[in-house]
Amino acid sequence: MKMITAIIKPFKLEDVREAIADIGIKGITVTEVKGFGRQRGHTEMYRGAEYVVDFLPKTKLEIAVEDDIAEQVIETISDTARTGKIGDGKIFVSPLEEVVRIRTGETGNEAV
Amino acid sequence: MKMITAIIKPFKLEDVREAIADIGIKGITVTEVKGFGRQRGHTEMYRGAEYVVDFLPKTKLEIAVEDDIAEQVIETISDTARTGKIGDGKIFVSPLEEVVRIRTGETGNEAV
Amino acid sequence: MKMITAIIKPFKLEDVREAIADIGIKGITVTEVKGFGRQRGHTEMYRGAEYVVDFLPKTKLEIAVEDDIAEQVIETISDTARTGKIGDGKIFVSPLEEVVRIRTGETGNEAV
Amino acid sequence: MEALTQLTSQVSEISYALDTFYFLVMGALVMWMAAGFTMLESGLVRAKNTAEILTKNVGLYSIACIMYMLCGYSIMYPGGDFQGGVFNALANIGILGKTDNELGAVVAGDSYYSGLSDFFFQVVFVATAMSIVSGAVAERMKLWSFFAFAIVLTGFIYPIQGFWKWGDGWLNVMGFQDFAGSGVVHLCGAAAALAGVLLLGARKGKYGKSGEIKAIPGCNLPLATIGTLILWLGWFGFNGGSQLQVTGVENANAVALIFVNTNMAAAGGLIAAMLLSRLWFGKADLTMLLNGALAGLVAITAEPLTPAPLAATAIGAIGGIIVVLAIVTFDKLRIDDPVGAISVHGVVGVWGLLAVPLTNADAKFSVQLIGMLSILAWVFITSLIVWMVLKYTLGIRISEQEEYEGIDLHECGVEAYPEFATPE
Amino acid sequence: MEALTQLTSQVSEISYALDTFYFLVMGALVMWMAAGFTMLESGLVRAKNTAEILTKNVGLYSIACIMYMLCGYSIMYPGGDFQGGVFNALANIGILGKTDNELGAVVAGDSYYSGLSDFFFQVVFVATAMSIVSGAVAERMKLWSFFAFAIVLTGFIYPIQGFWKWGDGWLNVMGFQDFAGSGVVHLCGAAAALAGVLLLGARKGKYGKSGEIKAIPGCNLPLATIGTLILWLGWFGFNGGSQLQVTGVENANAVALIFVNTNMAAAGGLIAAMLLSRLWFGKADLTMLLNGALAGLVAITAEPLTPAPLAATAIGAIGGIIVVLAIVTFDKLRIDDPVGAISVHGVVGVWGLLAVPLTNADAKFSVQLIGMLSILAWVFITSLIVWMVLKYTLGIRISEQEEYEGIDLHECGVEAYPEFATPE
Amino acid sequence: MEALTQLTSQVSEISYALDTFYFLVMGALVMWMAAGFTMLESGLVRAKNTAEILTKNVGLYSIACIMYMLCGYSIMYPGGDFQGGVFNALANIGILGKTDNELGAVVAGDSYYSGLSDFFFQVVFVATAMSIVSGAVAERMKLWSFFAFAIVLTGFIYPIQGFWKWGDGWLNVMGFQDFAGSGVVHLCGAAAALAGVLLLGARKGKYGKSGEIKAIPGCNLPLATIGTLILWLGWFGFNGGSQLQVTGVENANAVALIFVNTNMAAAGGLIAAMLLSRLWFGKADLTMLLNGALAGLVAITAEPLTPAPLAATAIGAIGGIIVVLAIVTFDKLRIDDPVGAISVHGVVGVWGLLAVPLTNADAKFSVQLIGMLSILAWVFITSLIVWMVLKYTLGIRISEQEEYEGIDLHECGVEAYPEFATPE
Ligand SMILES: Nc1ncnc2c1ncn2[C@@H]1O[C@H](COP(=O)(O)OP(=O)(O)O)[C@@H](O)[C@H]1O
Ligand SMILES: Nc1ncnc2c1ncn2[C@@H]1O[C@H](COP(=O)(O)OP(=O)(O)O)[C@@H](O)[C@H]1O
Ligand SMILES: Nc1ncnc2c1ncn2[C@@H]1O[C@H](COP(=O)(O)OP(=O)(O)O)[C@@H](O)[C@H]1O
Repeated sequence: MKMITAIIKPFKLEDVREAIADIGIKGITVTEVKGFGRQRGHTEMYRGAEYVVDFLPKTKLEIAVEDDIAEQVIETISDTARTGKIGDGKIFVSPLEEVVRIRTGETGNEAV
Repeated sequence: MKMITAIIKPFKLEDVREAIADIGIKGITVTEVKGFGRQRGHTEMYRGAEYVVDFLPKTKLEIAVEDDIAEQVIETISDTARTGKIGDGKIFVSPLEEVVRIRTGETGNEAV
Repeated sequence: MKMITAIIKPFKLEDVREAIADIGIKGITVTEVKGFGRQRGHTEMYRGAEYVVDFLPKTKLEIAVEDDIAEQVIETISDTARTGKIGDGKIFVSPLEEVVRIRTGETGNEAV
Repeated sequence: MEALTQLTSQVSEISYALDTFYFLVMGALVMWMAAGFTMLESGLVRAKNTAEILTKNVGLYSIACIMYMLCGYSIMYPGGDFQGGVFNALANIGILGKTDNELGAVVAGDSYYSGLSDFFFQVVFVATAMSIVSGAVAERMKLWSFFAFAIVLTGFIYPIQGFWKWGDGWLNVMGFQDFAGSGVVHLCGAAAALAGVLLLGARKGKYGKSGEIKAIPGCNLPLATIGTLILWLGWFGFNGGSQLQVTGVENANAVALIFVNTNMAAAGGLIAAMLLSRLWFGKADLTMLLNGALAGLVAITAEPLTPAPLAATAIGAIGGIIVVLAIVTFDKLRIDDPVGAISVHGVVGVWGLLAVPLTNADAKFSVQLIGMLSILAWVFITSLIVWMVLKYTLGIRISEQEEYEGIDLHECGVEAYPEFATPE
Repeated sequence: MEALTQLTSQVSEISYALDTFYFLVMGALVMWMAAGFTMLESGLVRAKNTAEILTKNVGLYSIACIMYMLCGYSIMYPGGDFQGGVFNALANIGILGKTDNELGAVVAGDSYYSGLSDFFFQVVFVATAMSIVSGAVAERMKLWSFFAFAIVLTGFIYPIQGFWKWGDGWLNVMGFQDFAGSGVVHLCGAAAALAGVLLLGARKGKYGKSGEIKAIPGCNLPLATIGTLILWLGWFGFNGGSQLQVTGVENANAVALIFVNTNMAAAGGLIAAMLLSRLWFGKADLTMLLNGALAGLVAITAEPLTPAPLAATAIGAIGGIIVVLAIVTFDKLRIDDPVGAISVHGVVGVWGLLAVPLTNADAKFSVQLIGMLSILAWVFITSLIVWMVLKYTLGIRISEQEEYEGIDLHECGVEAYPEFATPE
Repeated sequence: MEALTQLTSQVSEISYALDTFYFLVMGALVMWMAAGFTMLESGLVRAKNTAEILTKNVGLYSIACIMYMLCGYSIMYPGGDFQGGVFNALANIGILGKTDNELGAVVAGDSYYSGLSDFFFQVVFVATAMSIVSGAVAERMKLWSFFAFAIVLTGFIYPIQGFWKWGDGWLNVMGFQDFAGSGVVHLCGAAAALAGVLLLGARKGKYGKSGEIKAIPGCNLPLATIGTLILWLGWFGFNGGSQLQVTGVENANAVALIFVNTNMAAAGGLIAAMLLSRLWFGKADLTMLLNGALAGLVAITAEPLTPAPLAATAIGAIGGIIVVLAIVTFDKLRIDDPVGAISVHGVVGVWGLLAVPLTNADAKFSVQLIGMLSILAWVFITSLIVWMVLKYTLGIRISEQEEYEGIDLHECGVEAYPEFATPE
C-alpha cells in the first residue's frame, strides 16, 4: 500500500476531491498547511511598515491506496490540481506497511 | 522504527492519549484534520439555502515507536478509539528510518 | 528521496526556515500541531477551577529532500532548533518513493 | 392672569415632557442591557454553542416584550391608570386601544409622565430578569423549552412578584425596600435559573469521574468584556430611571447621586474581585473581574440613593468578594452555571437587599429578609414546577450527541464562527 | 408684568433647549446605527472580506456627512431657514458661516429647536440609507467605485427624493405618509442597492453550475447579533426623533408611543421570522431572526404613531414573514444579497408604506403606492445610471483572483483576523 | 404674585433638572468611551495579549473612579462647593457625607445643575486620559505596575494639571483655551504614555536586527472598528457635555454646533487619513482610517464651538494627515506604540491646541503654546519619575519568555480566544 500526500492550492480541493471520488477512492484526510516553495508570498503594508507574508496557505491531502491504483490516483490529482502557474504543489508517495480500520479491526487492503 | 498515524474521532483523543501513556508512550503529535470517508457530512440550511458539510472534523495522532511495541500501540489505539459506528477512523503504519531528539542529538531508538 | 519531518518550537520556525534556505532547500510545508512529550503543559485556573493545558503548541515541518543532502538538512534543523531545554522537539526521517511536481509533471529528484 | 395660567400650563407641559423623555432615555439604556447579556453570555460559552445563546437572547427579549404587553403589565400594575389601554389593545387592534394622559390631568398634577413611557421602562426590566436565566442554563438546554419557560416567567411569574413590591402589593405595604430591583428583577431571575439548573444537571465534562471540577473556558473574552461594559452603561438607566422623575431639584440630585453610586459600586466590585482573585488564584482572572463589576451593580440596585459614594463603593466591593466565593462554592456543589449568573444576580441580589438597612433608616432588616425569602420561594417553586412540566413534555435537555457536537448545529442550523473554530 | 415676560422668555428657552437636546440625543442614537450596520455586515460576510466591509462602512459614513453638509442638506430643505448657513459655510470658512435661531425668534414661537440639531439629525439619516447599499454589494465590489457611488447617492440622489417628502415637495403636498422613512430612507437605500447588485452579479461560487443555490455562511454571528441590537437601539432615535419635538403633553405621549411601537414591531418581526424559519427549514436560523427584527423595524418606520402596540407588533410580524420569503425568493432569482439588505429595507419598506392606511385615516393607499413607486423608480434609475458609468470607467467588480483571495488583501492591505482565519 | 413666585421656582427646578439630566446623559456617553478604548485596543493587539488588555482597561476605569473620588476631584476643583461632600465621604460613610445643591440656591440662580452630576461627568474624563496610556504600553508591560501607575496618574498627576485649566488655575487665568481637553485629557494621557514607552522599549520582534521595521498586525479588526465607533459616539458627550449647560437658546445652539462639528471633524479625519494612506501605501489601511477618525476628534476637542462645520471638517482632516505621518515617524524612531495612541492623542492633541486661535479670537497662539508645553512637561516628567520608581521596584516589563507566550497566560491565567488562536 502507498500513502499519497499531495500539497495543492486550497481552491482546487473541491475539484480534486470529486475527481478521485470518481475513480473510487473513498477516504481522504485533509489538513490546512502553510507552504513555502518557489511561489513567494506577498508584501503588505500595515500602518506604514512592510509586512512579508512568506508562507502561502495550501491544502494537504493524505490518501492511503492499494499499490495497483496508486499511479492512477497520482495522475488524477496531478491533472486536476494543475493550473500551470507557480505554486501548484507537489505529490509525495511513501510506502505504507499496514492499515487498520478501527471500527472493524480489518487490516491491509481491506481497510484502505 | 515505525510511524503510527491514527485518524480518530476528536472526542476520543483524551481516552486514547491516556491509554497509550499507560503502555509507556511518551510522545505524540496531534493535528486537527478534516476527514472524508464513508461517514458522510450533514446537510444544513443557511438562510434557506442548502449547505453540505462534507468533511468531518477528525484528529490525527502521529506516534513514532520502536518496532517491537508497534503492534501493541496499534491495538491500544484501535481498542480505545472504537465506538463501532461509522467514522471511527483508521490507523496507518509506515517505516521510519531515523529519529533525532533535537535537544540532545540522540538518534534511533534512544530518541523515540 | 527522504521525507524529513521535524517537530520544533514555534518560535524557532523563522530561524530554521532561513537556515535550510541557506543550504539550498526551496520547499517546505508547515503545519501547526499540538505536541505531547516530556515537556508538560501548564496548569491554569479559570474561575477557580483547575485547568490543565496538556498539549503544547508545536510546529511541524515537512521537507522532501534528495538522499544525499538529507543528513545535512537534519543537522541544520537540529542545530538551529536546539535551545537545550526540554520540548525542543524531534526529527523523523522516512523513505519517499516518488515526488511529482504538479505544475510540470516532473518526477523524482527533479521534482523535489 | 390668563397669561399666567397659560404659562403655568406650558410649564406643566415642559415638565411632563422632560420626565417622559428622561424615562424613555433611561428605558433605552435598559433595553441596551439586552445586548450586554447577549455579548456577555456568548463570550463565556464555547464556540459550538454560541449561535444558540445568541438566538436565545434575542428570542427571549422579544418574547418578554410581547408577553408583558399581553398580560404581564396588567398583572403587575393592576391599579394603574394605563395598563387598561395596553391590555385592551387586544380588543382594539388598530387605531384605538391606546389612551395616555391628557393635558388637563397633567396641569392638575395628576400625572407627570406618559403612561406609555412607563410601560416602555417596565418592559425592558422583564427582559433583564429573563436574560439572567439564559446564561445559567447555557450549553445544554433545548431551545424551545427555554422559550416556553420564557413565556411563563415574563407573562406570569415575574409580574406577580413584581406586583407585590412595585404594584403596591403586600411587600410594599409592609415596607420592603427594593429601589431598582436587586430582588424583584435580579434575585427573581436567579431563582428561576437555579430551579432550571438543578433539574438540568451540569454540562457533560464539567465534573470528572473522580469528582474533580474541570474548567470549560469561554471562547471569546472580548465579547464578554464589551457585554459587561454595556451592562454597566445600561445600569445607569436601570437605577437612574427607577427614581421615576427627574424634574425638581431633589429628583435631579437623586438621579445624579444614583449615577455616581451605580458607577462606584461597579468599580468597587471589580477591584475587590480582582484583588481576591489575584490573592486566591494567583492571577487576575478576567472573567472574575467582570462578574465582580456586575456584582457591584446588583448589590447597589436595592438602594442606590441613601449611601454616600464611598459607602456605595464598599457595598459594591463586598458584592465583588461575595460573587467570587459564590462562584467557587456553586462549582464545588456541582451546580454548573457557565456564566456565574446565579452567583451574580442571586447571591449578590440577596446581599443587596439585606444591605439596605445599613444606609436607609426606613428599611428594616427583618422586612428585607421576608421580602427576599418571599421572592425567592415564589419564583423558585413556580419555576421548578414549570421546568418539571417541560421536562416531562418537551424535554429540557439536549441529547449527549447534540451536546457533544454543539447545540448550534442542532437547534439553529448555523455555526457562529464557521471559519474559525472547528466543531469538535 | 416684567417678571412675567421674563419668565415667559425663560420658559421658551427651556422648551427650546429640551427640544434641541432631545433632537441631539435621538440623532446620536441614529449615528450609533452606523456601528450597527458595520457590525451586522461584518458578521455576515466571510473573514477574507471583513476588513473591506469595515472600511466601506466607516468610509461611507464620513462621505455621507461631508456630502450632506456640502450640498445634500440644501437640496433637501431648500426653503428652510438654516441650510443657507451650512451651505454658505463653503464661502465662510472659519469664524463666520453659522447662524442659528435667535432668542427673539424663539420667544415669538418661530423656531422651537436649534437648526444645527436638525442638521445633525438629518445627516445621520443619509448615512443610514447609504449603509444599506454596502451590505448588498459586499464581497465583490471595488472599494473606490463604492465610495464614488456614495458621493452621488448621499449628495444628490437621496436628498432629491428626500425633498419630495420631507422638504415639503410634491409627495408631501399630495398627502404621502412616511413618518420616519420606510420609503425615503430604507426603500431608497434598497433601490440603489438593487441596481448595483443587478449590474454586479452574484459572488463567485454562490450559484452552482447546475443551478443550485449554495450557502456562503457569515463568519461571525456574535457581530451580526450585536449589530442588530445596536440598530434596534438606534431605531428609537430614528423613529422617536422623527416626531421632531418632545415638549408638550401630546408630543411627549407621541414619542413614548413611538418607542413602544418601535420596540414591539421589532419583537414581532423577530418572533415571526423565528417561527417561520423553524417551520420551513426545521431550525431557528439566527440570521433570519436578526433580519426579522430589522424587518419589523423597517415596517413600523412609515407609521409608528397611529397603531396601538398590538397592531404595531402585528405590522412588524408581517414584516418578519415577508423578509424570510423575500430572501429565499431573491436567492431563487439569483439576486445575490449577502446580508439580505434588499429584502429587509426594500421589500419590507414597501410593506411599511402600504400598511400606513391600515391605521392612519389620513393616508390613502393610492397615494402611498404613488409615493412608493416614485421613490423606487427615481432611485433605481438614477443609481443604475451611476453604477453603469462607474462600470465602464473605474469598473465595479474586483477580479476573480482578488475575489478568491479576499478583497481585504487587495483593497485594504490588511486582514481582519490575521491569527484566526486562514485566507483560502 | 405668589402664583408667579411659585411658578418661577418651578421653572428654576425644571431648568436645573434639564441641565443635570443633560450632564448625566453626556457623562454616560463618555463612560461608554471606556468600552471604546477597550475594544479598539483589544482589536489592535495580538490574540495572546488580549485578555490582559481587557483586564487593564476595565481595571483602570475602576481605579480611576475610585482615586478621583478619594482625592482627584478635590485636587482639581478645590474651590468648588461640592468636592467637600465627596471628599468628606471618607469621614462620613453611610447616610451622611453627601450634600448637593438646595432649592434656595437654585432659585437664587447660584447653581444650575447637581454637583454630583458634575462629579460624574468629570470622573469619566479621568478614565479617558488613563485609557490612552493602556494602548501605548500594550503587549509588554506588567499588569500590576500598570495599575500602580494608574493610581498615581488618576489620583494626582491628572488632577493637578486639570486644576491649572478647569479648576480655574493659572493656565485658565492666563487665557489658555482648551474647551473639552485636547490638552488636559488627551495630551496628558499621551505624555504619560510616551514616558512609559520610552522606558519600556519596543515589543520583541517589532524591529529587526538589521534595523527594519516589522509589522505586528492586530488580531481583530472588527473590534477595533466598533471601538472607534463607540469613541465617536461617546465624543458627543465628551465635547457636547463640556458646554456644561444646555438650557437657554445660546447654550442649546452651542451644544448643537458642538455635535455637528465633532461629527464633521471625525469624518474629515477619516477621509484624509484614507486618502493619504491610499496615495502613500497603495491601500486603504483600515487601522489608519480608524486612527484618522480619532485624530479628527482629538483635533476638534480643544475648540469645537468657534469653527463653522466646514472649518471643523478641515481641522479634523489636518488631524487625520498628521496622525498618519506621526505613526510612521514614531515607528522610524523605534518608539513602539501598538495602537498609535501617542500619535492620535499626543501629536494631534498639540495640533488641536495650536489650532484654536485660527477660529477663536480669544485665544492667543503664544498662550496656547505655553499651556501645551506646561501640560506636556508636567505630565511627562512626573510620569517618567513614577515609571522609573516602578521599574526599579516592581519592574515594568514582563520577561522575554512571558512576552513570547503572551501576557494573558502569565498575568490573567486565561486565554481570550482559547478555541481560535493557537498561542505561539
Ligand atoms: N521539497 C518540499 N518538501 C515539502 N513540501 C514542499 C517541497 N517543495 C514544495 N513543497 C510544497 O509545495 C508547495 C508548492 O510548491 P512550489 O515550489 O511553489 O510549486 P511549484 O514548484 O510546483 O511551482 C509549497 O508551497 C510547499 O507547501
Ligand atoms: N484511504 C484513506 N486515506 C486517508 N485517510 C482515510 C482513508 N480512509 C479513511 N480515512 C480517514 O479516516 C476517517 C474515517 O474514515 P471512515 O471511512 O468514515 O471510517 P470507517 O470506514 O472506519 O467507518 C476519514 O474521515 C478520513 O479522515
Ligand atoms: N514518539 C513521538 N512521536 C511523535 N511525536 C513525538 C514523539 N516524541 C516527541 N514528539 C513530539 O516532539 C515534541 C517535543 O517532545 P519532548 O519530549 O517534549 O522533547 P524532548 O524529549 O526533546 O525534550 C512533542 O511535543 C511532540 O510533538
